[in-house]
Amino acid sequence: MKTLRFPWVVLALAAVAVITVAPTASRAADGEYVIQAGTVVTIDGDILTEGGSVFVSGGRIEDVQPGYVNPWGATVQKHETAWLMPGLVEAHSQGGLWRGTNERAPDTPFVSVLDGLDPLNDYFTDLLRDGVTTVFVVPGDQTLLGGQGMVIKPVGRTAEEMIVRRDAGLKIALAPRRGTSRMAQLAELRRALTLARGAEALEVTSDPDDPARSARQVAMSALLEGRLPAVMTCVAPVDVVNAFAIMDEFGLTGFIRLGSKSRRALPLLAERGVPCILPDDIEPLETDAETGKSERRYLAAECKAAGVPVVIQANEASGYGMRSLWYQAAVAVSQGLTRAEALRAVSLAPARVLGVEDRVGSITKGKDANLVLWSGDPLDPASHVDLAWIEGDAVYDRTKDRKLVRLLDGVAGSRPAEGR
Amino acid sequence: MNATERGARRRPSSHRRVRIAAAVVAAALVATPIVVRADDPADAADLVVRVGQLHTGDGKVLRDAVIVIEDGRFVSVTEGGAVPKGSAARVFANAVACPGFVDAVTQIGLDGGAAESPEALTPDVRAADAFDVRHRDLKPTVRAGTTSIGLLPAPVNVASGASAAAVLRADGSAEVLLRRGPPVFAFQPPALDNARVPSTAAGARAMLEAAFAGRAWTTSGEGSIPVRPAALEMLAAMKRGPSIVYADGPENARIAVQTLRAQGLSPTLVGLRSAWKDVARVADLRVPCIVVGLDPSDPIGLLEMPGKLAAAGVDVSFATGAPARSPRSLRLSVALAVANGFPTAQAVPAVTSRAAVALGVGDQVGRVAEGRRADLLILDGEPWELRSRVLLSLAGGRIVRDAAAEAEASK
Amino acid sequence: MRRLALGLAVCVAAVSALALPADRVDARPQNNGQQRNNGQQNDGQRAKAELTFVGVTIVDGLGGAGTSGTVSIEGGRIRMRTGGGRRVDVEGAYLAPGFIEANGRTGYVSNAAEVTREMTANVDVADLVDTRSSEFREAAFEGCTTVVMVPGTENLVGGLTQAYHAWGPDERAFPIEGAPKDLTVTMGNSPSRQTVRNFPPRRPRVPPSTSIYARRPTTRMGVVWMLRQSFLAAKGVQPPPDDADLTHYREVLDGKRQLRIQARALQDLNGAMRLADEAGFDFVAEGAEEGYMLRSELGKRGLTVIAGPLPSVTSGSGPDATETALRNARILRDAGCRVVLTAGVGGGRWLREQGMFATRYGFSRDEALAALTSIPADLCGLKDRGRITEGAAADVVLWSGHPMLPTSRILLVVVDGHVVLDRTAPG
Amino acid sequence: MFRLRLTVALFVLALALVGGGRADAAEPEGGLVALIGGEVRIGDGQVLSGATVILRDGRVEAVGKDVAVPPGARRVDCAGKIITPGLIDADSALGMSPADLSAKVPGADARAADAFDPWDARLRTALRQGVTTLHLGANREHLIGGVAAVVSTGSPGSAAIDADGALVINVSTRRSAAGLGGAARVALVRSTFISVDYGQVQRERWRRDLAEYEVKRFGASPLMEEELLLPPELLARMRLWTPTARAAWRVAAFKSMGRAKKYTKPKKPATPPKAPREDPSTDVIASTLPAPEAVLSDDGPKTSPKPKGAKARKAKPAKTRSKAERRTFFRAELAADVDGALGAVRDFRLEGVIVGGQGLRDRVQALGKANVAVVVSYVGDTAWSHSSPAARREEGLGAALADAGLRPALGTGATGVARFLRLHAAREVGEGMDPQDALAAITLWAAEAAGVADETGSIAVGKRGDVVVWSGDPLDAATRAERVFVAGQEVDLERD
Repeated sequence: MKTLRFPWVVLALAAVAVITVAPTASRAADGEYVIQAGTVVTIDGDILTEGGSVFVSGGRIEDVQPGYVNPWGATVQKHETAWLMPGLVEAHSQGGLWRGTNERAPDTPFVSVLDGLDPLNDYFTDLLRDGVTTVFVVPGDQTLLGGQGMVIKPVGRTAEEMIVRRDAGLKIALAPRRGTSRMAQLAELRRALTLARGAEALEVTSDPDDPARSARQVAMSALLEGRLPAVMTCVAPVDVVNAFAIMDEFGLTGFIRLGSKSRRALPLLAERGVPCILPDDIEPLETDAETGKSERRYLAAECKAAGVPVVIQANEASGYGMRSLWYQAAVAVSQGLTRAEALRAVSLAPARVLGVEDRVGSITKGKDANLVLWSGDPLDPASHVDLAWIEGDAVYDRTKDRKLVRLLDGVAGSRPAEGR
Repeated sequence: MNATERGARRRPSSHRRVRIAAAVVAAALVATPIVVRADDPADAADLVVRVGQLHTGDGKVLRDAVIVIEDGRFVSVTEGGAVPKGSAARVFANAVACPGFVDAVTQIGLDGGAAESPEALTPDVRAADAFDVRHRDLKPTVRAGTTSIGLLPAPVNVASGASAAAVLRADGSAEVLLRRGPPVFAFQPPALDNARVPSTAAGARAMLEAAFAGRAWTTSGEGSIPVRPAALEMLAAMKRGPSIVYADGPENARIAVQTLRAQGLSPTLVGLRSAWKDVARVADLRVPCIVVGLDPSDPIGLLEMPGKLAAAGVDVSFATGAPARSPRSLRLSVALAVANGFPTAQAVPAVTSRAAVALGVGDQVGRVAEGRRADLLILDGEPWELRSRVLLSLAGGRIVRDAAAEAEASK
Repeated sequence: MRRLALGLAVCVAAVSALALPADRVDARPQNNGQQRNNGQQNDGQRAKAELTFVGVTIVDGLGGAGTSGTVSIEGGRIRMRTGGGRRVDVEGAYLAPGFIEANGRTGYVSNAAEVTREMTANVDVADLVDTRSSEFREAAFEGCTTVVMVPGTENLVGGLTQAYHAWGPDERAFPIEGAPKDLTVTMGNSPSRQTVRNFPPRRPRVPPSTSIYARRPTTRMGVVWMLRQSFLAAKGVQPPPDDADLTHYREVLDGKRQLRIQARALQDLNGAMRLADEAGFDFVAEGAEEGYMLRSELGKRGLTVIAGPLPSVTSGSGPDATETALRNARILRDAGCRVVLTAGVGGGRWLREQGMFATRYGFSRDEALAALTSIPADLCGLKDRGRITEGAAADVVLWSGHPMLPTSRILLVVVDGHVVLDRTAPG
Repeated sequence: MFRLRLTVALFVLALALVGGGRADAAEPEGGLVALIGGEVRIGDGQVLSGATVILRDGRVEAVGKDVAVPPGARRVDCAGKIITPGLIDADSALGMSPADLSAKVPGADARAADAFDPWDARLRTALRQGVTTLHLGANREHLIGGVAAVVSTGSPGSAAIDADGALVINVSTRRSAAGLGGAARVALVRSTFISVDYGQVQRERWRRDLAEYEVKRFGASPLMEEELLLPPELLARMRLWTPTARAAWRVAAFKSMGRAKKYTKPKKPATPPKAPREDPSTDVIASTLPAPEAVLSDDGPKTSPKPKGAKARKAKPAKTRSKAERRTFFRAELAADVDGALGAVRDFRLEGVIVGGQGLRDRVQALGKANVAVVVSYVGDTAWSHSSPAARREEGLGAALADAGLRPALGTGATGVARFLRLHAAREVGEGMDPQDALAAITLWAAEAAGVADETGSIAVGKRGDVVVWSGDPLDAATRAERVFVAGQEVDLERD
């Protein structure tokens, strides 16, 4: 009888997820309020430990003051024991893409995640539970020119509502996809880019909005002119070297997502100043094929030592630990980064790489009001997210999260989680 | 129908093979473990050789040695001795001589199948029964300097069968020297496989310990496997003596050695191609090791393993594992090991006396000493250096390669 | 004074020998590449370290809050006083007992069990373990100093367990002498879903096969039937199925050997309790993902539960199609069970993460540390390990912060008196 | 040549020297090193005993018996040691992944330099065995293998010596060397060159027709008017355009400037000739053919592009061609394959390198006449494998080729085997090759086959400072490489 119950359970979970999102998305009455918390972590300023007040108006952060003050005369929400953090930024993810992350054809620069996003996917509510308010969703790595990714916020009923930055990056895979070799992959990439550059030169009208231009030409001309950054995924250090060669040969701009074996390329990245994102496993075990010796490498520490700004992403494949950005930041602290550097590596640094640092990444005047209230120090596993706001709207409230009750206490425990 | 008949009833692919198979079956039926030594068709010429340096095969090096060969055997080996009167001595002043190489682990000539796969315990199968004495690979083998080969059943069963030793003749044919050599066991895939019994080294240990005590290994629950009583008797009868066991990694080697030593069999480890990750563990076992099929594309850890084992005091020898690797690659494997730290002093014994001892024919081949078969290699440099050219090579007292004669012939 | 002068003289001589002439002609030794062996061979008996930890916060692994003090290690034993040997003085450091993985399931040579039989009681897991596997080193480098290896779940009766020191001075895990060996049983889907066909080889692998050569238990009913048959035969009530070796079953019945049963789903837990009452043996439950549904019965029995690794935090479903609860361990502990945490197939390296996430779902930091140290030690019969008390075994780890915080870094790991990892040395 | 320098510059820019300063005091002051008193084997057969080699800033400054040691040089005593140039594998795959050797490549423009991983763990072992330079032979399983590359096994920071090398054509692959397959493959090779050659002629003809079309279309040469009227940066950008684009632009521009009426509309609107398809692969293959200047001379068959019948055979245009820009690397195991390759070299006037096995021995005379470089490849298979075609070669192949004066180089053709190149050379000596020739086969002759003889291959003034100091004869298995200098820098052999 056991197997019959399983589908019923999934339906219940999906229903609960919908209810959680809907009611809290309504806009606060007059759009102006003050949030006061025991500790406010601004990321680009210092940490306000004896209380701080953040004045939000019209979806933006108007002002940040130390202490429990309210010069602006707006309604106040006070949380003495809580920590107020900016929403974290997930630098690279394929979450929420429905039915696959890559087209079978390798050369599809015109494809966009806008058409593949499933706004009601559980992935987005899980992000809120982990304090993440901005995520860069991009096609997968089994491709040549994989398609365009977007920086989105994890709330919204349609994909258009979720957009933060639309043309945020075109996925280019330097490492060979399954079934080909590095030689073939690079040759095909050079051919595609040379063809695009030739077609670009043939273009009589370089007006991008001309409907006559094909979607491929729109994407490729944006890439070649630097308007659309290239998201280059590299697995081995030699891929990073080839990425530099391609960037020089075709004048591309963009950033590199490193694979777990590309540690040795960090000095090259430091020297060239190309922004890069660390792989999802920041403590890989490297085995030397010749001598059989295996050694654990600590990538966050090595990235800091090489002088490259540290940007950390979550690891969706892991069951619990590494799938949360706050846990990855804590592991980075255990590797030797300071707490400030680790928190910056999951908020302001990724925002800078994705080109949205003017809107998200820290509690600073003029930025979007993406705020998250934690019950304690976010790097301590015992603390959790109580409230979250995106662009001023309250989007998550732990006391109304019915799916969390099921997860914590299982089927038999129907009563809400006591206390916590 | 016992194993020997089953072994002999092969598909005769050509007329010649049928005749040989019949002869082999006849010899087996006599079932007396006498050593069949047929004489060479032509009578062996007498020969006296004087060389600047002679590696005797057991590690000693003689200067200015005189070797007298009569009737295919070494009659006298003296250092700095005089050439006996009335015989034409061939003098190689600054040459180096060593015994003919012994390739301990091969399946050359076992084209009819090197293992009976359905059962895990087939100790009564003999490799010699399937050996084709005129196989086409034997000619290049003897021309490459290998004069004796060990025939081991493939490692497909935990108790794979009885090994055999054969000596090669100058004309590229062979002659079985020892028909029923040390028993061969296997504690590595494909003997350990999930699709058959046993699947792990632990199962192999349990099965063999039960068999040595004369009973089939069963535990509670269904699915126990019928084991032939003949196999159980033969395994129970094995009390002392040498044995050969295939093992790939250090853990399987440890379990294999413990199991066989408990029964009083002194094992020789064979294969060890993934033991390089824990050389110290293998050296602890204090058993002779035969490294099979060293190849220049192996990881450096494996190529340095013979050197580390030798440093830890283990008797290391080499084998090609033909036909998986070329039978001509024995001397090249030694050169590879020397290039990666194997001591040159042990290079010659590693492919002569030690290999012969492991096959149980240490008293007949593998050394240049009185009474031994006249297998001799004379080169213009050290035997383990690939630069050295063969000046003269003898198998059973008959000339296989003679550089001087070949030079005249080609002019 | 004389000895001091002599010592000084020796140092000066040593230093001068080392001082290199200014314009040295570089005469490299003859055979720099000749012999690169990795140090001489020795087993665990090398001389044990002598250390003194000064001004550390001691979390003793028995559930008590941290107390500052000085601890020293001599001859493989802990002394709660200042001893001789090297002083380790790191500001703000914590000293905790090494974690104990009571249910180690990684680091096998190839298979985790002898799959050609359903019930292999006399197979010892020591023959299946690859002590050189990097899984053990990685476990030691994440604070887990003892791993109790368990046979695989492919068999109904896997065999005997074996406790190991996670890593040693000679780059290998080495067994703990005298540690008791438990018998392991697996209920649920795993043993009856094996696609292995005994023989003859090259049989079709589609389960369940009606062939007589197929593995016997193909349903949960079959699983319990075979267990009942063996235990009652050991008890003498029924004739033994063909001359099987029932010694270990009798030891369990006589209480001389501990029995572990992996039971995850509700009906497996009930089946195990029913069998225990029928045949009259005690057992330790492993997994128990749906234990929270039977909290009162399990609590009444005072059962020891090795709570399976935490399920995914998003799906709410676990192995064997169980419906999991993230606070399952807390609920069972409140109900009166003795709860031990394990990382299972994740391996000793992820054991600390289980403890950290237990603090997220109902445990305090020190309770979580106890569930990783002293409680599993008592369960596995290693009474002198998993705690920092006078005379306890020297399995200790020095941390930069509380071990249950992910921001803490390991500074020093001592396994059975040997220093295995040392990041305190300068440079 | 321009493309070669650009690519080398890019690669140097990208591969900054990674090896940090090493702790021990062997830090060379300004890269000036003097190896004193060793037996120097130049690489072309000469041996100088008790000689000195001076390396400065990555190059060999001086070598000889009585060479003065410049002040401030790091003196290295090599008494009793043997100094040779760094060993070179003439047909290697070390540092490439197995997929690169077998997966299909899109065309001739695939580059082996892209697949070379300078951080491959086996390169460390190759350095310890004295191998400093590899000629990567691109793909081995398909007819068109791609573009080879010459790389250094030194520290990852070191540059590729020639990132854009020879075109690789596999007449016979590693597994199949059957006669019949070979004949079909040779025909395919020839047809490839014919179509590319024909394509070149077509492109020249198209350019000429287009120029005619433009003159007819616009009266005065349109180019001169453009120079006067248009801003320089637009002109610069237009130079990038293909002629069709420029022609189309000109029509629009002149119309927009109100001068359209000046041009009388031609009765039959002449359409610009159709441009041949751009294909990077044919460009690479075309670069192996000498430039076809004479094809447009008056006696050429202007009228019908494809000459037909007897007349065509007789009046074949005398194509005088300059030297090819890129060399061609033919892999041919059997005699039939070697014939096919030599035929292609002769008919299309290629700069050929024949990489073969048993076939070379049977075609020694033809090879001598065709002045092509010769490489004996898969030498590892000859010794070890039992099944591959290379295993069936007769002994003494190197000796036979060297005695015929062919300067054969040795190639391993595999990933791991390249580390023990010196043992394969030793085996060739054991089978009859002269020791001096064997050393030349893995140094100077290999550099010549790889086309970098002016850069490395022997210890000569001006060449790269790739030098190895051995404890004994490098062909002896018991010998150790005590010091290895790559581009003048000593490699730390102990560091993993």
